[in-house]
Amino acid sequence: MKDRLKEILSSYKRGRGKLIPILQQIQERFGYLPEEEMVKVAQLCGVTESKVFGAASFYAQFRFTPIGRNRVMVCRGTACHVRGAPQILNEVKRQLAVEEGETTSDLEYTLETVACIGCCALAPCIIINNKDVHGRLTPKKVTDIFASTKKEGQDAG
Amino acid sequence: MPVRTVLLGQGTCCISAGAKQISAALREEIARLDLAGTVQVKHTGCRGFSQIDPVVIIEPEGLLYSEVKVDDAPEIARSLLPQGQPIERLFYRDPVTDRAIPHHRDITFYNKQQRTVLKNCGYIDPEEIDDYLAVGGYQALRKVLSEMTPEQVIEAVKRSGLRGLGGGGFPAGRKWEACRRVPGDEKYVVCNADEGDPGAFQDRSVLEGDPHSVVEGMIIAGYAVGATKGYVYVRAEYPLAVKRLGIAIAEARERGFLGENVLGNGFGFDIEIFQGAGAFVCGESTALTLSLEGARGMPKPLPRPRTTEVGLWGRPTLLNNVKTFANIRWIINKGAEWFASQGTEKSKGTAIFSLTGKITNCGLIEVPMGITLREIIFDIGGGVPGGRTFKAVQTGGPSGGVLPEGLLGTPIDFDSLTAAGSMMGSGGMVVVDEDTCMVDLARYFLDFTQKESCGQCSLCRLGSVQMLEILNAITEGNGRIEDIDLLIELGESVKIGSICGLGQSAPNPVLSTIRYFREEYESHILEKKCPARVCKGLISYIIVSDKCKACMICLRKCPVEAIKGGKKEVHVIDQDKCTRCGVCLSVCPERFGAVEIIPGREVKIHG
Amino acid sequence: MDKVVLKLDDLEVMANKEDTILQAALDHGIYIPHLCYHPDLKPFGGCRLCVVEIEGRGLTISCKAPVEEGIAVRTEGPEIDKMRRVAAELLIVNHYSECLQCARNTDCKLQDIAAYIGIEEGRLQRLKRTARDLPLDDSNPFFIRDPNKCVLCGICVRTCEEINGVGAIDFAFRGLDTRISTLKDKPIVESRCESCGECVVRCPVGALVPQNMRKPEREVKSICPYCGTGCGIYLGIRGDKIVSARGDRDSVVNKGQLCVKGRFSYDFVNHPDRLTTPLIKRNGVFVEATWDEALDLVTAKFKEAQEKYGPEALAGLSSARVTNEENYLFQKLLRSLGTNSIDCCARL
Amino acid sequence: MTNTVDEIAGAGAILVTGINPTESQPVIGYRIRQAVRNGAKLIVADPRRIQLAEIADVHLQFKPGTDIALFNALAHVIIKEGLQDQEYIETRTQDFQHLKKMVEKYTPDYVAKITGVAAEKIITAARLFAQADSGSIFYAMGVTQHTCGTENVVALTNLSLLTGNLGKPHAGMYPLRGQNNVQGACDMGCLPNVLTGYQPVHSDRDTGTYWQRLKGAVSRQPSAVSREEAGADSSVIESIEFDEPISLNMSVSDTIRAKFSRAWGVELSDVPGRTIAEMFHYFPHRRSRIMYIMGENPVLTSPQAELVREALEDMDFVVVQDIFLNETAQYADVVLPAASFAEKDGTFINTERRVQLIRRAIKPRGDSKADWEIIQELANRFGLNWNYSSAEEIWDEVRELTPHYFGGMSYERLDAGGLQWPCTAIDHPGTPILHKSKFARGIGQFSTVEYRPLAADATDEDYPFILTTGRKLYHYHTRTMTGKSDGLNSLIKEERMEINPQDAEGLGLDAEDTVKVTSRRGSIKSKINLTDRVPPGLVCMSFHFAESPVNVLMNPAVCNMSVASGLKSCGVRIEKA
Repeated sequence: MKDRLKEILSSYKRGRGKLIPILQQIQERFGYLPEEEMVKVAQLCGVTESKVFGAASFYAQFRFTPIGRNRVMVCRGTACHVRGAPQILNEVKRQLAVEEGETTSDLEYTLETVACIGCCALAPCIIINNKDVHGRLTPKKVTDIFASTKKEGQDAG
Repeated sequence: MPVRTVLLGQGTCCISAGAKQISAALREEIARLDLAGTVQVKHTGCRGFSQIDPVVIIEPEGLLYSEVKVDDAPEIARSLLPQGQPIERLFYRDPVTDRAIPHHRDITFYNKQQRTVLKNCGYIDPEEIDDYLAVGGYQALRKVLSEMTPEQVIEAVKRSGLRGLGGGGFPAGRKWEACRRVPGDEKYVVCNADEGDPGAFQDRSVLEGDPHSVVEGMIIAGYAVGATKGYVYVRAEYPLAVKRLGIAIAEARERGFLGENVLGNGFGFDIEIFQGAGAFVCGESTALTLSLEGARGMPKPLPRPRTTEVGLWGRPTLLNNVKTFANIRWIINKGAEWFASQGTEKSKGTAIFSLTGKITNCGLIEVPMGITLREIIFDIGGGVPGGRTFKAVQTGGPSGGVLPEGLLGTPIDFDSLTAAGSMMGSGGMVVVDEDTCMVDLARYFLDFTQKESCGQCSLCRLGSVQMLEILNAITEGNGRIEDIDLLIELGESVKIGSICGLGQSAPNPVLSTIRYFREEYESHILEKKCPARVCKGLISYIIVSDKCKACMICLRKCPVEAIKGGKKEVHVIDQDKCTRCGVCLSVCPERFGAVEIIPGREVKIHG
Repeated sequence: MDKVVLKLDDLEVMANKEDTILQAALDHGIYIPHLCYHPDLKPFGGCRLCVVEIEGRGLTISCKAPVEEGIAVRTEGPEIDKMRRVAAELLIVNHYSECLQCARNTDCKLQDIAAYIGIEEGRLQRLKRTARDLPLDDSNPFFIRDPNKCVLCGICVRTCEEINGVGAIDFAFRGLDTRISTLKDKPIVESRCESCGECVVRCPVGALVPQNMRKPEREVKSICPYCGTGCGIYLGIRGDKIVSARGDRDSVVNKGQLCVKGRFSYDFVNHPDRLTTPLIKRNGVFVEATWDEALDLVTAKFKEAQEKYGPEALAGLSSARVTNEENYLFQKLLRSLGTNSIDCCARL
Repeated sequence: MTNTVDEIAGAGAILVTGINPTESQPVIGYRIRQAVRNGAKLIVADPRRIQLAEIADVHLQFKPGTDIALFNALAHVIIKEGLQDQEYIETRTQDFQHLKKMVEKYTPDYVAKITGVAAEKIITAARLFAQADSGSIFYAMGVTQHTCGTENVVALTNLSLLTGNLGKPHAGMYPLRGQNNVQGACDMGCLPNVLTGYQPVHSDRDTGTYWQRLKGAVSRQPSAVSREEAGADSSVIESIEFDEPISLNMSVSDTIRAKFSRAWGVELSDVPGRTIAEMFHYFPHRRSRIMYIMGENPVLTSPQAELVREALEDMDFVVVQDIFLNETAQYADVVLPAASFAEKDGTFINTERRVQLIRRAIKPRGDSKADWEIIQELANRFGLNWNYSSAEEIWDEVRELTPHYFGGMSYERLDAGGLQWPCTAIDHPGTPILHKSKFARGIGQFSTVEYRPLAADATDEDYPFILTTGRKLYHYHTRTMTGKSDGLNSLIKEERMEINPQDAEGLGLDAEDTVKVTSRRGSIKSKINLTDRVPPGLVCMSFHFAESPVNVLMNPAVCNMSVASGLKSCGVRIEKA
C-alpha cells in the first residue's frame, strides 16, 4: 500500500499544473500557440513536447495557426440551434468564404463556433472579438454585420 | 443618504443587450440632474429574466423597466426627480394578458419561483463585499468556525439532504464525509464551474451575481473536510465570471475570510481560479482534476478510487458544483431542517434551470424541487410564443433527453427525470415547438457529444460518430427503417460500455426522441418528409403563386439560379436545382411572404 | 504471495492477490478479448472489450478490476456479448480493411477479437465506414506509423512513457480526430523518439510495423553485441540471414527491452564489406590468400622477429567485442609465445 | 558494477556523472528513468545538459575538470549536516576522520566558485543523495578518462561509503561499460599484468611498470573498493569477496605462474608487459616490433592517432584480425577474416559481471572463421598442440584455472540464464551484490583526494574552448558495425559538434557551417549543432566518424594511477572552415 501510494504521488510532476494557464497566456499574447513556445513550455513544466501538444490539442480554446484580426464565434448552443443557428453559421461561412476553424486569407477573420456563450435569450447569436454580441440574428442581419465591419476595417486600414 | 437605488443588471446577457451603455448614460443623466445625492446606481448580477433584458429596477418602489434602451436614460433619470412619475411605456407587459405590470414582484416569471441560491443575484453588487455582508454574508462561516466542529458541519449538510447540483445528484453530505475520512494533511476543495452544457448558464449567473456565496461555501467545505486549498475550475469563455470571482476572492482575503488564519481561527484556506480551456468532458470529476494537473481531460475508467480518496495531485479532493457550494450558507444559517423541509422526499431544496428555446419568458429560474414541468413551462415560462404548439422539453443538455407533452406532469427531481429518460443534468431546459425536428435535435446533440468525446474509449468515440452518421443519413433522406433499431442497439451499448458519464449519457437524446417521437423518424425514413420542415434533405421551398409579386428579388439572390420567372411573371423554384439554402425565404419581403417551406421532396407538380 | 480463489465462468481458479481479473483469466487459459491491455503496462481501460460481469455487481472491465476472494465472474453473457460485439464492430469499421496487405496479417489482436466474436458481414454492412485516409509516417528508417490502422489503444504512448521514459508521442486532439501524435504531428524522426522500437513490438495491430518486415523462419537466443549492458536477444533467421531481433523477455538484464542498435542494426553481419578471405599485403596492395598462406606467413614473421629481438618483440591487442573464450586463447597464445604485452581497450 | 541492472529501478537516489546512459547504454537509461518515475531522486552532475538532466531533481552543471571539488563538496555538506551513515562508517570503514578533515575546506561557497555550480544546488544534491533510503552512483568514461580519473572515482567512492551505500540493494557503484565484452576481456587476462580473474602474472619488483604504478596508487589511497571500481585494470584480486582471498605478495604470483605453466605446458615469462599506451605512445624504445590486433581499431580510438599510425608503420609486421577492413587494417601486412558474434558460440560478460552465452545463429561468411579457431590454428603452427573442439571446452579450462571467479559457471547453467561472478562452485548462486557483508580487505577505507586545477590541457587565449567527447545513441564506437546500417546512417549522417548558440554567434557561425577544430596536437573538421545542451565555452564531439577523428586532438597524458588516457577534454580553438 505504501509503495502504491508512493508511486501514485511520485508520478505527479507539479510543474505540470501550470501548463494550461501558461498556454493560455501564450495564446493571449500570440493569438495562437507557436511551436517554439510549446517547446519552451515543455521545458518549463517538466513534460515532453508531445504532452504539451496532446493537452493543448485536447482543449477547444487552443489554436496552432495564427488567428485573424477579428474572431467571429458562432454560438452553437441548444437555444441558438433551435432558433436557427445552422442557417446563421452557413451565412457567416458564405460571407467570409471560410469553413469553421479557418481564417480568411487576408487574416481579417477567423471563424469559430462555441459551445454556448450563455446569451440564450438572444438566440441565435454570434460574438465578435469576445465582446460584441449580435443577437436574435437572421441571415439578413449577418450580411449587415459583415458589411459594416468590413467597411470599418477598410476605413481603419 | 440616497433615497432611491437604481439596480442595473450587469450579467453577460444584460451586457450583451446593452446594459453597459445604459448604465453610463443613466449615471451621466443622474449627475446632470444633480440627483447623485439621492439616487444610487448599483450594478448587480443578472436577475434572470433574460427575455426582457436590459432591466432597470427602481427601489424601494420595486418598479421594473424592461427592454430599456440607451435613449431611455434621460427619461428614467427624470422620473427619479422628486416630482417624477413612473414610465409606463417601459413597464413589462404580460405576454398573455398584455397588461402592464409595474412591479417586479407581480411578474409571473418571478412570483412562481423560490429563490434561494439566486436570492441575492440581481440585488447586490457582486463586486462589493459589503453588499454581500449586508445581506448576511459570511455569517455562516463565522458560525461554523466559532460554534461547529467539522463533523457537525458535515452532519448538517447530510441532514439537509442536499444533493450535488452538477447533474449527478450524489448526496453532498456523504461526499464530504468520505473526503473527511480519508487520512491526509493535504486535501483540496474544487468548485466545478465548467458549465459546458450548451444551453445552461446558471453557474455563470451565480458567479457573476453572487460570487461570495460560492467562496463562503467553499471555505466552509474546506473546514469540514480538512482542506487548505481550493480551486474554482471555471470556463475561460466566462470572462466576467472570472473577473468577479477574482475580485470576490481578493476581497475575502483582505477581510480575513481567506488566508492562513481565517477569521483568526487558526484554520487556513485559500482559493485559486483555474480557467478551463474548453472541454465539456471536464465536467466529469477525474477529467477535471487531470485538467487542473495540466493533462488531457480523459476520465479515468472504473474501477478506480473515488476523487474523494485520490483526486487532485493524488490527494483527497472534494469536488462540488457552484450551486452546491452556494447552498451551504443557507443550510448553516437557516438550518438543515429548514432546507430539508423544501422539495421532495428525495430531492431537497431548489433546482435552477436555464429556461430557453421556444419559450415566451426566457431566463434563469429557481424553483422548488417537485414542481412540475408544466408549471415551469406554462406558468413561469409563459408557454410557447407566436401561437405555436408546444412539442417537447429537453432537459439535461446533451446528456439528457426530451420529454413530450404527455409527461409535463412529471415533477422536477433527480429520480423522476431519470425515470422518464432524461435527467436533471446541469440544468438546461430547452422548450421546442412544432417547428423543431426531433431527429435534427437528436443529431444536434450527438454532433456536440461526438466532438466533445475525449476519444479514449472505443464505444463513445466511435459509437457516437456512428450514430451521428446514421442520423445524418436519415435527415438527408437516406435513412433505412432498420436504422432505428440500429440506433437503439448502438445507443444501449454506448450507454453500458462507455467510460464516463458523458459517453454513457450521449445516446440519451437519441434514445428518448425515438422513444417519444418514433413517428418522426419514420416519416423521415419512409415518407422522406421532415414534418417540422427543418431537415434540408427532406423539405422543399416553394413560391406560393398567388402571393408572389414577381419582384425579382429572390430570383436575383438565388445563388444557384434555381428560380425561374421574370418581371410580372410569377416565380417558380426549380426543385432539381434548389439547394435549399433558404436565401429566397429570407429575402422575400415580409409583406409578401410568398416563399414557404413544405415537408418532403416530391413537389415538382407545384411547378 | 497471497492467493485468492475466485470463479471464472465455471472454473474455480487461484490467483495472486495483486492480479486483475483479466490477468487471472489469461493465466488460466481463459481468453477475454482485449486490445489496450499489455502485461508490461499499467491498464488503460479504453477499448472496453475486456468487459466481464461480476455476479451481483454488474459489468466491469476486467483489466482494471482486481481479483477478490469468492467473487464469481462471467466472461460472457447476453449483455456482455452485445456490448462487446458492438465495440468490436465499431473498431473494425474504423480500421483499414485490407488485411492481406498488412504486415501484421495473422499476428493481429483485432483479427483475434474478430475471430473470437465471429464477425457477421451483414451486421458490419449496417454501419458506416469511419476509417480514415491519413498520411503514413515513414520518416523513421526502421518503422512505419500508419494512423489508419491505429485502434487508439495507447500502448505505444504508455510504452514510450512507462518503459522508456521518453514520451515522444501522446494522444492528441479528441473525438474521432483523436490520434497519436508528436508535437504538432510532425514526423516521428523530428521528435525525441529514440527509435528503440519498443512501441512497434507492442502494437497490437498494424499501426506500427518495422520497415521491410520479413518474418523469420527460426530464432536463436543470443546477447546483443553493442554496449556493455548485455541485453538478451533472439535473432530472427531466415535462410542464412539475420532478418530481425527481439528482446528476451526472460533476461533479467533487459526484460525484453532493447535500444535502436540492439533491435534494428544487424546489417553489418550480412554486409558485403565483410572480410571473407585472408588478405596479404603485397607491394602495398591487399591480395586474397588462402588460410595456409596467411597463417604460414604470420607464423614465419613471428618466429623471425622473436629470433631477431626476443619474445618481447610481440605485442597483442585484444578485443572488447570477441568472446571470453577468444580473449582467453589470445592471451594464452601470446603468453605461450613468451610475451606479457597484451592489452585491451578497457580504458578507451 | 557492485549491483545489478535490475536493482536500478528501485533506487532511492541516483547520482549520474560523467556518463550519458540514455545514449551510450540506453536500456540502463530506461531503468534510470523508470527509477525516477518510481520516485527516485535524480542528481545529474555533468557540464552538459544531458537528457537525464531534464528529469533530474538537480543538475550540477560544473566546469569540466572540477569534478573532485564538486564531489568533495557533497561530502562536506553530508558531514556538516550529519547526514552520513554513522553506524556503517563505524562498523565497516576506517579513516573517516581523515576524510572529514580533508573536506572541511570544500564548503559549498568555495566550491561554487571553482565549479560554477550554485552553492544551494550543491547542498540540495547532497541532501537528496544522503537522505534517500539507498543511493547509487553511475559513472563511466567521463569520470575515468581524465588525467585525474582514478582520483575522481575515489572521491565518488567516499560518497558511497559515507552514505552506507556499498553492499546493499538498489545502491552501489555503477561504472558503466561501453562495449559488450570489455569486462570479459579484462576478466580473461587480456591485460599485461594479470591472468584470468586478475591473478598476478608477476610481482612488482621491476620499477616503472604499469603494475608498479598501480600498486603505487593502491598504497597512496588504499581503499579497496575504489580500486576495483576504477576500471577493470585496477580490479585487483583483493577487492572481491573470495572464500580464500589471495594476498598480493611475490610468492603468490610465482605460484600462479607455475599453475598456468603447468596447465598450458609452457614456461611463462615474468617480464612485465606493455600497456596499450606504452605500445603506441610512450617509450618508443620499448615499442614492439610485431603487433597482433584482434577486433580493435586503435587508429581511431587512441588519443593522438598520428602517433598510433606512426607506430604501426614503424612495426616490422602487423596482423589484424577483424570482421571488416577497418582503418587500422590498412596498416596490416596480413588481415585475417573473423566471424561475427552471430556466427559462433561463446560467452560475454556484461557491465554487471554477468556471464552470458551467445550462440551460433548462422554460419560464418565466406571463408571467415571464429577468432578462437584462428588463434588455435596459429598456436598449432607454433607447435602448441591445442585441441579445442568447441568454445565450451575453452571455457571449462578458464573455469578450472579461475575457480574463484567462474568455477561454478558451466555452460549448462549459463544456458538457463546468466550468472554474476564470483560464482565459485556449481551450487553457488552467483553474486548480484558485491561487498554485502564485508569488503575484500575486510574494511572500507576513506581516502583523501584533493582538487587540483586542470593543468595538462587548460584553455588559454589560443585555445579558448574546452572540447569534451561523448557517444551518440545512433552509433557505436567507430561505426564498424553501425556504419553499415543505412537506417542508422540516415538518422545521423555525420559528426556535428555541439556548440552553444551564443558561442556560435560570437564566432559568426551559421547552423550549416563546417568548422575547423584545432588543439595543441592537431586539427579536424566538423559540422556543428547549435544547442544549449552545452554551456558557452564547452563543445562536444563524438568519436564515431572517421571523417572527424576527434581523438586526433586529444591529450595522451595518462592518469598516473590507472593509465586511462585523458580522452575526455582538451583546450581547442574553433574557426569557420
